[in-house]
Amino acid sequence: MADVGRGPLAVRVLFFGAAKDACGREGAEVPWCAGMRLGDVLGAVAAAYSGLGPLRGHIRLARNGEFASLDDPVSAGDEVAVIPPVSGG
Amino acid sequence: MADVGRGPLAVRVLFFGAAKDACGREGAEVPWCAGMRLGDVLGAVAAAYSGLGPLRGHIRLARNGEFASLDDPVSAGDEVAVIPPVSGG
Amino acid sequence: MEIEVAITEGPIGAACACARGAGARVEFTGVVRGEEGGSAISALRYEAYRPMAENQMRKILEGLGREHPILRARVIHRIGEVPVGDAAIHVLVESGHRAEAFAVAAAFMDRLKRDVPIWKRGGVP
Amino acid sequence: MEIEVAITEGPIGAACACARGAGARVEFTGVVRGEEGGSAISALRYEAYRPMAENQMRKILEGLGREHPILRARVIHRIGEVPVGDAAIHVLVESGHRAEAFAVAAAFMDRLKRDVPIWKRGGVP
Repeated sequence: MADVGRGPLAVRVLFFGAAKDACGREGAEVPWCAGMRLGDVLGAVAAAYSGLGPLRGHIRLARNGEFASLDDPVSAGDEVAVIPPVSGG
Repeated sequence: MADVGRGPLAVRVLFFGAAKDACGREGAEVPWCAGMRLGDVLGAVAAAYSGLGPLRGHIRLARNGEFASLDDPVSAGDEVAVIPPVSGG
Repeated sequence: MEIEVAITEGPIGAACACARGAGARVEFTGVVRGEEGGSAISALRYEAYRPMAENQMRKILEGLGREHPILRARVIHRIGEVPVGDAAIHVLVESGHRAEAFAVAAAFMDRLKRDVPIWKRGGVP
Repeated sequence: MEIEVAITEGPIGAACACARGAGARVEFTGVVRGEEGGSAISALRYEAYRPMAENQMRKILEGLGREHPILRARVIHRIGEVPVGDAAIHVLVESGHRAEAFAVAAAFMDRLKRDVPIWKRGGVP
């Protein structure tokens, strides 16, 4: 998947914390298509990385560095972060 | 009053904050007598230093470094502190 | 529990270098403890989604600053390997009076632990 | 309001020298402000009933330590003339987790302002 859709018509996905462990990688690219929403991006990475399954109920997504909801639209070139429960401090 | 009752059969009274200003001094001695209570000590200094009058409702007393009530007994040699509202910190 | 109290006529540490008008400074330091999940560790690893984490911390402080009249807030979070006994985070809040500084420092930590993309990533044995 | 946030891979200040097991340190600094009762001042004078004040501070900390599991508490109050910008009081509380350290530091200050015989005795112009 990392090699699919590279270029401007892709969405860059970053995995952190337990999501990084579950996927075994720091990020991936998902091909962008018109009308795409954040939930579609999550669906695409969850299909590619089944380890994300158990985390799905605990994950939040960020779009370009801001928390966003699954219904929010995604543009080509956006950076989407998969954010499991945080534990800083 | 500072010279009355000096010696073991006296109670040492210390004035702080606004009470020191009101009395114009840092302390006084009050003659001790059997059965004396803290309220009697306050009565004696208030009679001698009329400036204490307006403060009386706001004063707490300490006996030998601990807050005490007007009904508490006083022994000869005790140190009684007249403590107006505090303002540390 | 260890208690020390003192009254002194000399300076307490260095002068504060506080914000103008500050009468209160509250600092919080989060320190790495010698165990994690029941095992002894020598250090704890932290990871951040760095630009978003800094942005979130700033937004949280801006929001708290709208609710409470504070003068200054500064937060430093360390990432990578943080040895036991070292600070993982330091929060400093200054305000005219103490209630706001306490409220903002404590609320910031609550928000950080919910909404700032920084993760403990396991202990180093 | 001044806000600074940073994420760093290097140490934050010096190592904590905290009590064993401490994961949280809260510090409060009370700083002399440049005015008192509406007039500009250069310093504020404090006076204490010293032995009782130290004793009261200790008793308050002991009482709070019975309510909250803290590891260490240290209080220093300055008296005499304290210049503007200098600390009049510094309170440090360490505990395993942050809630107790915040609670004890804030509660100590509330109690100090009610029950510790120390007085502001006017500003120095």
